[in-house]
Amino acid sequence: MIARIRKNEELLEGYFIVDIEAEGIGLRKAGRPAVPGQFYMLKAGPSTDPLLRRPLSLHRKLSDDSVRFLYRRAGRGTALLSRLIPGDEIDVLGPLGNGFPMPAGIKHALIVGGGIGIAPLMALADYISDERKDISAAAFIGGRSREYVLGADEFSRKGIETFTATEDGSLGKKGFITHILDEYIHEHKHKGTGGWAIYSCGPHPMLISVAAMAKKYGIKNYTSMESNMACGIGACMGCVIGVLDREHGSSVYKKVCDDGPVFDADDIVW
Amino acid sequence: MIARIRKNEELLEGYFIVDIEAEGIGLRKAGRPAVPGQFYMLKAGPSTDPLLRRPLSLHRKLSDDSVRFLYRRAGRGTALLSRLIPGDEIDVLGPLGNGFPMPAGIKHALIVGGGIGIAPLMALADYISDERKDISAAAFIGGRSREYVLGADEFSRKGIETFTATEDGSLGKKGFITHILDEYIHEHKHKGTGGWAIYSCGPHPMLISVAAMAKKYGIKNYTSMESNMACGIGACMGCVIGVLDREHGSSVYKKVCDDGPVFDADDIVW
Amino acid sequence: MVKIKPSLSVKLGPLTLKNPVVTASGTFGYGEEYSKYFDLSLLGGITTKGLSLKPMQGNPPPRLCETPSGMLNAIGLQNVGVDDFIKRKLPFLAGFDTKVIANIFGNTVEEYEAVTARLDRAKGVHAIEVNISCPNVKKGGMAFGTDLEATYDVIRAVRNATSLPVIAKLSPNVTDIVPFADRAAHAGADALSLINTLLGMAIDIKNRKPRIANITGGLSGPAIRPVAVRIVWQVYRAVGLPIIGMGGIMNAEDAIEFMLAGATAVAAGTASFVNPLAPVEIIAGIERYMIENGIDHAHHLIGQVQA
Amino acid sequence: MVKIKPSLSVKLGPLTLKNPVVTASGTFGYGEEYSKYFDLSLLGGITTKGLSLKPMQGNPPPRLCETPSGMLNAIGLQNVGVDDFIKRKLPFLAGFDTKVIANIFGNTVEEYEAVTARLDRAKGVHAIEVNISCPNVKKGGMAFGTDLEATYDVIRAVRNATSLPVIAKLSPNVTDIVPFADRAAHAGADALSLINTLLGMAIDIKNRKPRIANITGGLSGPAIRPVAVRIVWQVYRAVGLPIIGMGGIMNAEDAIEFMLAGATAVAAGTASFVNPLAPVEIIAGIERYMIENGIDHAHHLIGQVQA
Ligand SMILES: Cc1cc2nc3c(=O)[nH]c(=O)nc-3n(C[C@H](O)[C@H](O)[C@H](O)COP(=O)(O)OP(=O)(O)OC[C@H]3O[C@@H](n4cnc5c(N)ncnc54)[C@H](O)[C@@H]3O)c2cc1C
Ligand SMILES: Cc1cc2nc3c(=O)[nH]c(=O)nc-3n(C[C@H](O)[C@H](O)[C@H](O)COP(=O)(O)OP(=O)(O)OC[C@H]3O[C@@H](n4cnc5c(N)ncnc54)[C@H](O)[C@@H]3O)c2cc1C
Ligand SMILES: Cc1cc2nc3c(=O)[nH]c(=O)nc-3n(C[C@H](O)[C@H](O)[C@H](O)COP(=O)(O)O)c2cc1C
Ligand SMILES: Cc1cc2nc3c(=O)[nH]c(=O)nc-3n(C[C@H](O)[C@H](O)[C@H](O)COP(=O)(O)O)c2cc1C
Ligand code: FES
Ligand code: FES
Repeated sequence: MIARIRKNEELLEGYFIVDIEAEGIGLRKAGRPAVPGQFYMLKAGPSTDPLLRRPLSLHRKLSDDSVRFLYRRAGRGTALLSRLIPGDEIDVLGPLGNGFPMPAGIKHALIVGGGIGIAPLMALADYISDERKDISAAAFIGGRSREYVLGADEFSRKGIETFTATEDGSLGKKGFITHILDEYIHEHKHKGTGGWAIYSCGPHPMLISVAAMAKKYGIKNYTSMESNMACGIGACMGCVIGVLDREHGSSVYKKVCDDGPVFDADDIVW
Repeated sequence: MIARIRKNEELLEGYFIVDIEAEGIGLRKAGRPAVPGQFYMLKAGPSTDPLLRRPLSLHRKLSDDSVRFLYRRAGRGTALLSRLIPGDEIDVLGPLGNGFPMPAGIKHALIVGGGIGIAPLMALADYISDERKDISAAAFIGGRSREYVLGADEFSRKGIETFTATEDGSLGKKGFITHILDEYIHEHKHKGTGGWAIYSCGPHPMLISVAAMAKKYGIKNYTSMESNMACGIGACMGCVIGVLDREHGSSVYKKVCDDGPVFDADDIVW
Repeated sequence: MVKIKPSLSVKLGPLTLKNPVVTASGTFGYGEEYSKYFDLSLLGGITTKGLSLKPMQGNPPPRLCETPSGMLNAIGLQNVGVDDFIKRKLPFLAGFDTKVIANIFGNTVEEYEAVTARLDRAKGVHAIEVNISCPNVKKGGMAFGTDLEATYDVIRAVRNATSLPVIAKLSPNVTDIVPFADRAAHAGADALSLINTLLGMAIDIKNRKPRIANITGGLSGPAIRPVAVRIVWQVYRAVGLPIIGMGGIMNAEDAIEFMLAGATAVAAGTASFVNPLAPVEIIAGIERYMIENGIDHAHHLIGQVQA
Repeated sequence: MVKIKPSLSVKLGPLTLKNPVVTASGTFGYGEEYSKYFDLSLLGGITTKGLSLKPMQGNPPPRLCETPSGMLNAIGLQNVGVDDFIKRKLPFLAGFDTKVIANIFGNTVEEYEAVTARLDRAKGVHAIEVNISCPNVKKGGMAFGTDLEATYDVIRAVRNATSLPVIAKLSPNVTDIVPFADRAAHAGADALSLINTLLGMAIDIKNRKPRIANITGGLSGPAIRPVAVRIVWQVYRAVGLPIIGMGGIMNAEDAIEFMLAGATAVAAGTASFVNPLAPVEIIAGIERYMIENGIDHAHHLIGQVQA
């Protein structure tokens, strides 16, 4: 679908938000809204170099006809995107993927993000604070330094208790956000962690240590995974990761685009 | 050399002028000005698709540091160029090629252009009217219809007697500009055509019939040729056309980029 | 000039397609994914992901990476296996008014034969495409497609195991493809699919590792189009079999280029990843070109390059 | 970490280059054109346009066209001939502090031999690169490079005709390049150039003619890089000769990719058309990468892919 750029702004060196608009872009086929954790495949320009679409997570659903992405200029595809200006067209496919599950019984969401990993988690925070008054949330946001802790203010504004950590100590605790998460759980666990779930997205090592911690405390952990994608819709089998097949007790390859991008961290073959 | 776009405007559907600026872009290596008939190789953007630079003729030298091109959006390369906006960068090589020769003894220049072929001829007209008061000129400009007769007003403004023809008769004579040229020469030839030279650029069939006419009347004809180019500087041997080697009386392949783009029409193996 | 609606139907040997556009194996899943984007009945045909006797896990990730105007993949032929395909995927495909081409492969001639036999008995399969050109599996695959006698043996075995049209999908990774096309013809193939991917490799200079876990992979996309067009042209002139041309076809212009070179039908592969509507847009574009050029039958495009 | 200036010098068998970057034959003329853009003494080496015994006219135009991330060319080896080269072009090249690699070809083994003999006597030639892989000439060229015995015979003849280092430039248009590399080694080649262009074709659907007059041409540029990297890697692991890697190298990252795959030196070809400064920018980029990664000798990059 052809969408139009409404706004494309550099938040800090190399990090951008882009708002795009097209009829029904915030809706799934069935007409229901796109779900936090879903993503879109974008193509900026008709050139065959770069050839493939680029996946970006829904950052905020602005309306049924307008969505926002938060993205880092990583390589050529995102660099091309960053040069588009309001009024330019962009070719978009989506929303795609499963989104963050929110099974019945969840009462407290621990949102854990590192760097650009905050992108889909903001959509989750929006959803919880707008539509799920029954769920409380706490956010744990890490980054290299102050500037790279994205979205923390916004989380606080939503009334979500927000903890930050930076590698250089320029904001929040010095060190990894996972330490703070650990402290938090440790501190609260006597009240019981039933109905808790951790939602994580960020650098691979962070996801691994969050998953380990979730396991240690027996808390569910849903994590958004990345993988190189060609089609984004489940047809090419190119984006698989190893996932435990509970039925057979063996590991199988599952598609990040279609079976994910959100997986039960416990099932992932890290 | 990296130049900056100053202006990039659509004159009529699919036809643009672009002004670009960079130190010394209007000068040759030796510091002397670029010559009418020379061209530049442009690359809009770092993508490898399109891969190669695109040749465009010097349309007007605005200053030592600024030149103008007139171009038609033909395919992907020129389409990319047409989307650049003031401030954008563009990678430019040039000026390249030989330019229109103006050997001693030339007194009257017949400038014959069809469609976008007017691009380098404007530079020639500028040169003649600005720096060669000793040479008179007449211009013959053809096009599909009124809109496609580019530059005629500008030629007139320079005090150059300007004839036009359109295929549909919407401006000037109906038919081909070569007919008017024929009439003109026929009418004036009793006064003698010594010191006359025809400068032509345009569609291939037009160039052929101009060359035939020049031959018929015994008038020199310098024509600017086109060919697919890779390097533009004489290294790849890709852009050759067949040209008569007067020394050996046989035809040889000469490089449009380096030996041309302007050739003595009499030598060309059409 | 009266503009009549041209006939897009083409005959791929015994197999008649309503239009010349099929999907390339491995790039269209089993059709379900793309059925959300358009009516599969619009297609000339659907080629399935490669099917083997037993389900296959495929290669470890990362399985793909982008290259200039192309991509490398080493999926390793992950698939549900022929039985599961017949049980769970084929009924869905059979619901559309299009030709289903089952792409198959095996590690041995016997496996090719066995897969064919099962598909032959299944309802809703219209042709068998025999992949002897996959660069991404250790045994079988390209090992067959780069050996003249193995090519003959596999195609012959498949031919004997089915009455369905047999399409041989050949490897471009050979010095001269014509003898292979020739052997496939002699073994009884009804048509040829040209080309499979070129064998390629890419290295990440940051971590100094191959970009895909399998080290080498198959190069597809526009980058390989000139090679594919050349091969189609060579084979068209030398061998009598109809050709399904593929390799970097992104739009109708590209598809027409292949038909002019000698392809009777064309397949969109990597194009579907970039644009899920590519196959239907290609059909529409071919029709438009035919109208604009007064060509009333798609067959009149085939091999019409003035070379 | 102390950042010392790394050594970029590499040994291509008996030929020492001050840095690993040379120009690819046919893409750098005889050096004059590019000498206006930078000091040729900066280069590791300059490979000349292919030289034949007699001057050659080359193919009729159009000779080139663009393709996705690549280009097709069928120059047809237009060149001034070896004698004129020695008389008129070599003295200019000899004025630079760089290695001059004369690229040669012939229609017969005897012609290869004769060209070599003349270059052997000329002052200022540092190595002979034997092109047995040009897809754009009827006789000779690729016909040698796709036949194992012809490969041996040509390289052997050249080897016997000169004491200069001999570099065999092989054709990628073969099923398996390793035996060819092997034969070249046995025939006495000191190094290998990999790869020449892939055979391709493109058709203009408007006039239904091939886009280049020669119908088929050689595909170069980034499009073929994954194929070239794969071939360099295959040959590096199997054959003991040093390799000049080429095929779509546009910048230092690409060059490093080839070195990690196993190339001792790299050549910029099509890149020079797009950016005349490409070779020198590649040299600077390799040096930067070495500094950033604490690599003190260019030799330590060669074949270091973790595969
Ligand atoms: C489901 C999903 C959601 C994502 N959401 C976001 C987001 O909201 N914001 C954001 O900044 N980034 C996000 N990413 C990562 C983003 O897709 C990559 O940064 C982007 O594709 C890089 O493209 P490039 O051309 O700039 O970089 P290049 O390095 O030039 O890309 C080369 C190729 O590698 C692929 N690639 C490179 N990095 C990644 C990566 N991390 N994940 C997947 N493919 C990659 C590209 O898609 C492309 O095919 C997401 C990835 C996935 C899989
Ligand atoms: C010396 C010279 C001067 C020129 N000056 C002008 C000018 O001032 N204004 C103008 O509008 N056009 C000019 N042209 C033509 C212009 O270069 C082409 O229109 C342009 O290259 C088309 O590129 P594209 O990507 O838009 O089209 P595409 O068709 O996508 O180009 C594909 C390839 O073919 C080549 N090509 C296509 N058409 C031509 C052509 N007519 N001549 C040479 N190569 C071509 C392109 O360079 C490219 O490599 C000139 C050509 C030459 C050789
Ligand atoms: C991800 C992917 C998977 C593929 N899987 C198969 C396969 O299972 N069987 C097969 O014969 N070809 C397979 N191919 C090859 C394609 O069918 C096609 O021949 C090739 O990609 C060239 O066409 P294209 O450039 O249009 O993609 C695959 C290609 C890709 C890109
Ligand atoms: C226009 C052109 C002319 C070439 N001429 C020759 C030649 O004369 N001899 C030769 O061995 N290779 C020749 N080549 C092949 C290149 O040297 C090189 O092997 C090939 O182009 C791949 O590298 P690239 O992709 O960097 O261009 C030529 C290539 C091009 C593009
Ligand atoms: S990206 Fe194609 S299956 Fe996931
Ligand atoms: S374009 Fe390369 S020689 Fe003219």
